Amino acid sequence: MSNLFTHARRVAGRALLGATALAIAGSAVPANAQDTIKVGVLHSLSGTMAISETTLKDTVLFMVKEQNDAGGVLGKKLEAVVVDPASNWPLFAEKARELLEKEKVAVVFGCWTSVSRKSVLPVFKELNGILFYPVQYEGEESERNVFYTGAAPNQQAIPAVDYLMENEGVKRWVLAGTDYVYPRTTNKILEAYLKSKGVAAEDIMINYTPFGHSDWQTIVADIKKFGSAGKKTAVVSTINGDANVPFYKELGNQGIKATDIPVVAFSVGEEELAGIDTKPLVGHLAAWNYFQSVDVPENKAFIEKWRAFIKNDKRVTNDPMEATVIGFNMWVKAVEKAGTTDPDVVIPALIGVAVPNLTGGFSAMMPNHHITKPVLIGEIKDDGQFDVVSQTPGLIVAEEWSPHLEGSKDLISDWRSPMNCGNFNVKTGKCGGAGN
Amino acid sequence: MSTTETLEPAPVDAIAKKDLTEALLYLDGVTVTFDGFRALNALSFTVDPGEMRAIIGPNGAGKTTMMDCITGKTRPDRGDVFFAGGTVDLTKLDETQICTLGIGRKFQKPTVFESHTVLDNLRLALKGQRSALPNIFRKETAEQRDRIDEIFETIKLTEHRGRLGGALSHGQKQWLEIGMLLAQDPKLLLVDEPVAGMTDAETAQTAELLREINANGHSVVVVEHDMTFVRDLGVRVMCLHEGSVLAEGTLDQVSANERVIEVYLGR
Amino acid sequence: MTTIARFRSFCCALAFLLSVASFCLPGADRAQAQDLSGPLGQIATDNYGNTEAALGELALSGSPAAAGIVSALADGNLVFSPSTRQVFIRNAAGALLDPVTLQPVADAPAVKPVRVNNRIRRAIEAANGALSLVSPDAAKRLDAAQAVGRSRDEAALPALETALAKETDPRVKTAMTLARASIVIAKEGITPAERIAAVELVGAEGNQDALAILRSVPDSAAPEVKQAAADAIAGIERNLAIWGAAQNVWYGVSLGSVLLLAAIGLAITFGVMGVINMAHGEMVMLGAYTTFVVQELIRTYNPALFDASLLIAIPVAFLFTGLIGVLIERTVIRFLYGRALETLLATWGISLIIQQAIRTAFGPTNREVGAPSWMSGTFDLGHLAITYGRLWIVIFAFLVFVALLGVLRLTRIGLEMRAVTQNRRMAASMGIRTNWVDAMTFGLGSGIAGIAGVALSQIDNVSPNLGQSYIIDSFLVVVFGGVGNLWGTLVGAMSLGIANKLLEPYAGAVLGKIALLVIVILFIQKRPRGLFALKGRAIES
Amino acid sequence: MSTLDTRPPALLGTSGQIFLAITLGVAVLVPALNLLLPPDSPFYIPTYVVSLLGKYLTYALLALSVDLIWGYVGILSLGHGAFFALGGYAMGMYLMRQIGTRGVYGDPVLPDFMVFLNWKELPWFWWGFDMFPYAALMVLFAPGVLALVFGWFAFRSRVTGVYLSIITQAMTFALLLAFFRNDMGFGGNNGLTDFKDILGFNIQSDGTRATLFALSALALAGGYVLCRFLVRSHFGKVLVAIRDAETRVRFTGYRAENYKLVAFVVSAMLAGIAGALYVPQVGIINPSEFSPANSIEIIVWVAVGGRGTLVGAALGAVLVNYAKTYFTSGLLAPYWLFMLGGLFVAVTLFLPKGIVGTFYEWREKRRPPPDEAAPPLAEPRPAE
Repeated sequence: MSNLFTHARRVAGRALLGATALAIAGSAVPANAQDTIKVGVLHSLSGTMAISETTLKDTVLFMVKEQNDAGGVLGKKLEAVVVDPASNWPLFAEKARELLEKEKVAVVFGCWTSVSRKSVLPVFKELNGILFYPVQYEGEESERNVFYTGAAPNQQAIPAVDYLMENEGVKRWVLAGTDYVYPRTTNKILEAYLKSKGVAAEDIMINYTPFGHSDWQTIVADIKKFGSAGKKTAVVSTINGDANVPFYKELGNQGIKATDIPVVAFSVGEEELAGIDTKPLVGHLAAWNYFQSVDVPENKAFIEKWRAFIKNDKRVTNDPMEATVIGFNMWVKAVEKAGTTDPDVVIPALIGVAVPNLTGGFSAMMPNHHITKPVLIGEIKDDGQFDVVSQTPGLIVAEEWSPHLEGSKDLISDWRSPMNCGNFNVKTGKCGGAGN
Repeated sequence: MSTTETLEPAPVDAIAKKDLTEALLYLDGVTVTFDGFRALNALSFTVDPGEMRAIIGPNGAGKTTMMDCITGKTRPDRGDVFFAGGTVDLTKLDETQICTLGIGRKFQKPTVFESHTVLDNLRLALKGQRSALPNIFRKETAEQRDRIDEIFETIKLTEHRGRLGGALSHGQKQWLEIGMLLAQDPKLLLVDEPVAGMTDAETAQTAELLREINANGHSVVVVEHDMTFVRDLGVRVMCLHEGSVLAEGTLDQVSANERVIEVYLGR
Repeated sequence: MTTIARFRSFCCALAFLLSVASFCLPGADRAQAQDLSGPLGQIATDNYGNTEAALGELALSGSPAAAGIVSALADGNLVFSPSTRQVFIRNAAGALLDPVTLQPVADAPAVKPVRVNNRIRRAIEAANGALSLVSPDAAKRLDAAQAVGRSRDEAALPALETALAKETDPRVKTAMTLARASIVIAKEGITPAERIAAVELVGAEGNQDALAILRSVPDSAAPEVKQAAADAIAGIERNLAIWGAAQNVWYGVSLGSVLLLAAIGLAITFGVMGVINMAHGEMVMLGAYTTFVVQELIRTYNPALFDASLLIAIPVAFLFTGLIGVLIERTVIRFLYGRALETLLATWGISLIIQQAIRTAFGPTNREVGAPSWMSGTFDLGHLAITYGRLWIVIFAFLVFVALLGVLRLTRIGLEMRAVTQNRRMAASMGIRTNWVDAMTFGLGSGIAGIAGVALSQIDNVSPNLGQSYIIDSFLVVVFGGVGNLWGTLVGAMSLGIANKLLEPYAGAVLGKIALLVIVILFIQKRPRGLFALKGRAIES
Repeated sequence: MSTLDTRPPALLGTSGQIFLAITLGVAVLVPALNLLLPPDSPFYIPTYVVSLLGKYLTYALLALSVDLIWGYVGILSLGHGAFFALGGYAMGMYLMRQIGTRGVYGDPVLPDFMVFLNWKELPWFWWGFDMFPYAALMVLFAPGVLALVFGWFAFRSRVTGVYLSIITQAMTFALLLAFFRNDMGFGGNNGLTDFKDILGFNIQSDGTRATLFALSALALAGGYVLCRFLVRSHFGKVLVAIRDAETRVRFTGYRAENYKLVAFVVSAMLAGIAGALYVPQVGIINPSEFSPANSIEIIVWVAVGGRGTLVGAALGAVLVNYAKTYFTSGLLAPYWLFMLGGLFVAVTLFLPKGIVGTFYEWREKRRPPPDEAAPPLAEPRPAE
């Protein structure tokens, strides 16, 4: 028996090892690694997040094609490597590793949810990759290897609240969100901000619901009740993805009109509205840094080319797409400035790069790895588009560490030398958060 | 005697009391209803130690429900079920406890462990440790092996020991199940239709097997439709109808009973 | 009629009404009224504040042209030239008209629509309300009175009082009195007695709106007024708490009917046939997509039929998903009878395939399924707010349940289905084509899931993930109710729905749901075969 | 001469020996090829492949734990992911505490997400997780206690079949919702991530990864031997008997519920160990591990490999996950769900006994009919 044992080990062990290692390592041999620069695309194409992320995959493919048509980068063609992390957070980390280690991509565009970004973060740090993250998020993060082209809370939430206070005279606030980190942070920042503006605690109602919450009867009724206290009331919604459709349908059903209780949302864009009959929702608001309806030539040209690329003349555009486009153009510009795709050169080169955004201005990459953005407030129209009712006069710089939060009010981020730190504590004068 | 009285304080008439203390199994006024259908209707009878009893009756007479009541699978709505001279109230116990007391049951549909070998079937049934954790480290003793050999002789399946239970023929499964009962070494065997689907030769062999088991000191209650088989057994017969005893006596007496004929043959 | 549609017709009627109104409005100087250059100039600045102010002026100007301008603004047809600061009305043909004369403009400059936001919309509504108070149509006056009452706009008070003095219709009169009270209650400089009368009048309404109005009693009011208001508020709140409980029960019934719809098809495929049908949710999803396709076709070919789109979608969805069900049964399930657990795997695989197929065909994003007008809006039953959409879903769920019960009880195929599931061999030997019956049963269950999808498309996302969100709840309902018993499914769905909604106000949505799951788990310990378990010895063997 | 088979039953069959040989061989070879060879060698195994294989091995252990109760006791748990996740969380909590002041807020005690939620002190259930032995104990204890409580209720009440399956699903769903809540103190949706080191070793270094991989392989081998020992024992025979005829077992005097409970708890603990090894290798634990779909997937692995064969369960887990890795990259990415779905349908239709089960069947047919005195078949028959 022991003979058999050792024999089996020898034979089978080798066979399996060889087979698996070869199969995994060799499944996609880089065909012409010399001639192309690889661009990784890390967006879910299946599972619950496919609904949002698939468009961003297409956007990157579109940008790659545009860039190649314009002659590529550094004289080389770009080659997109698409993987499907299937809305599965550990799989994000695995796929990120595959992109960086196996495919040796020069840059990755990807992630939507915060948890997927958190999941891949250690991989990008370890393997020194570059990730462009195109979605509005809760802030409270600044990493050397990540460039955040979506909005930080101060680039979205606070101007929206200001607008409601000034233009609609809102005195009473419902902060409704899905129970995860982005709404929690945003609401926390807003709560502090509203209180600083003299709003009483009893005039703020905070409500959290689980992902994919579909029965909104009770909560919408509560909102209605809260709103009937004699003061102008508005809802600030950080409700995520799937739960929005039933939420808005219930608002429409219970007859809450924008003229009574306006809802301003930070996660509802053109893509989300495409699934809703917006007629009962006219006048509800969203705050973004881009709307498809922005009436400038750059945007019109972009929409036209995008629709030609995707072969669908009704396809909408949205804010995370614009963030992807900005990120892509910034990376191209930085690579051309650096003359190489080596992250150690590109990462510092990215700071200070400014590219045109699609709302008629320029966005610049700041030393905190976040970009400057205008903030637009849009009202929902009956055709599923937004009517821009307000725009900040200038560009807003991201507050990656919110001054309204206890834990982060003393932190700043600056990735330029000599500071080179994502969480520098101005009180202690040290890098590394509040401790040390 | 005193235990009996404390267990059974309710007024019971003299004959029943005598029966209770002497009987191995004692049923009195047992009633079971399923969704309004009365499966057992004030059923009363006793089985003495060492006795073999045959129970006949048409379909739906309550034979299987009676067994369910004795073995703890069904709780009677009313009535008493006592074991071992009235010392144990079976209605308060579950199947496993009742089995441990020494009541073994063979099901109507032969139920052996189909993906175990015949040998393992007997090993599992063999009287011995029943707790979960000790059985992880259990080793078979020579004594246990001998006992299994013996049972194999009795049920005549020695040459099939390596086969899977599920691979046996219908009759062989019936025997294996009886063998498993034997391995448990119960005081009372409840045997439900042991010869259903058997050839005549097998039926005769089974009758002999049961007589042998009975002769070794086990009490046996057999439920069966097959009159030839019941005659072969040559024991006291009880006829059930609509959940209560219709007639009791020798097979000839019972089959001569007019009401029995009426029930079996229809009006 | 949707609120928007109602609003539209409101504005269209305005042109006519305004001419009448201009005669009644106190203080409106008709000679001066004809000059609209002031407000129009303000509108042309395209600033919300200016537009709002201009609207107020327009409403009071008494000019016949004002109505047309307001209506054009509401419809987005009021345009201005950024360069010349001129305002025009764009007509249906796209031509620019002078806002006052309504004559086409000769050389039209480049124009932009005047922007409208919520503030402007409210101003438009208030203007309309004030103007419609003198409509010859009693129903319109009623609406207007309520609108004015809601807006609580002090500026409308004179108009309201004038209208009230002339009003003859008792219902409208009541509404106007109430509207007046709503405004007066918060007005400065009125006598305490008058204010108390208003408080009493409003308090008698006893609803949520009344609460809001009562709370607007100013701090400067006399103490006895404040006391009266506080008493009225307390009374209403007590009353509303009871209604609130009833409201929660209604929410529960409504959630229960959604659960019932989602689960009832599963009660057939899983409960009756024993197939652990993980693709059930996908059948619901296919039903929802069928609704989408039907609506698209109707939008393209015959928009007039839109209100009937759901009624058309129901049979189409039933047939389509039923057919898919038959297909699945014939190609996969039929090889797996008696191996219940393997049906779980196969149907799980099928569900992945269907999801991805839909994702490939329709894209991963939500699709828009519109609500027909008869499903929009809400009405009050006592102080219960009941939305038509939910009401129809409740009714629909019960209809489906009754119909299914009828099919199983009363029809030949129902009889055969029960026969086959109870004793396949016996049924076969009696000449029942068991294959056919199997296919039909699975088709029926799938078809009903499809119908459920039509209803769920009204309240949930129509996306490839739709089915996933219902599958767990559906299994829970069927198991909780007792496998193989339709009544169990009904009672299970309703009790889970109502329990969920009664827990939610106390525990919150998440903890409520968790508590419910734990309750179900514990309940199954108590009744291991569900609420309506079949008893008897046949079950065990 | 006694005709009885007196030889003790073999602990490992042929396939078991091969399986152990492969597992142990891999445990040595993969780390060696990763650490000792230069990256340009053709036999070099990149680190990400090591992590990937390590992940597969933990899945294989998880599948093994499911096979123990599904294949041998007939308990179809649709909530086994919960035990896996609990083990993972226990390990994750230890790893979180190890971060110390290196978190973005630099709080020496509180993990980042607690600072962020303005928590002032560590909740009681986080106490002790800075000590590895305690955490290691909790890896076993948390899933074990949950399984004990849940199983004690369910088995005693004789909840069986689909009813049991559905309430296990309800259990993991309830936990999913609970862990999503930020107020629970487990990091909400983001879960636990950004780990730095384990027992003082940098969690991202090649050496640590290789070690974790080797440990996973050893755990799998150990788990296999344990399961194998259990199912070959008298205890295991009772388990199979319960699967085939639970009533008969009760009437034979065994307390079926106790047997099920022991198997269930052992299985939950194995799943917990798998989770604990999984977390440091993938670098994140989050509530989605509790999602019912994940638990169903585990069942699918076991079914593909062959229920009631142990080896098959492990093989199925590796194969299906390899297929997933392979199909989710490159050109096939948009279509991989078709293939996965098609695979499940095909396996149930054409390989109802799974890959290994079918292989056993084929081998049995080829084998000459066994003489009567031959030992009982080495493998129990895969369940129908």
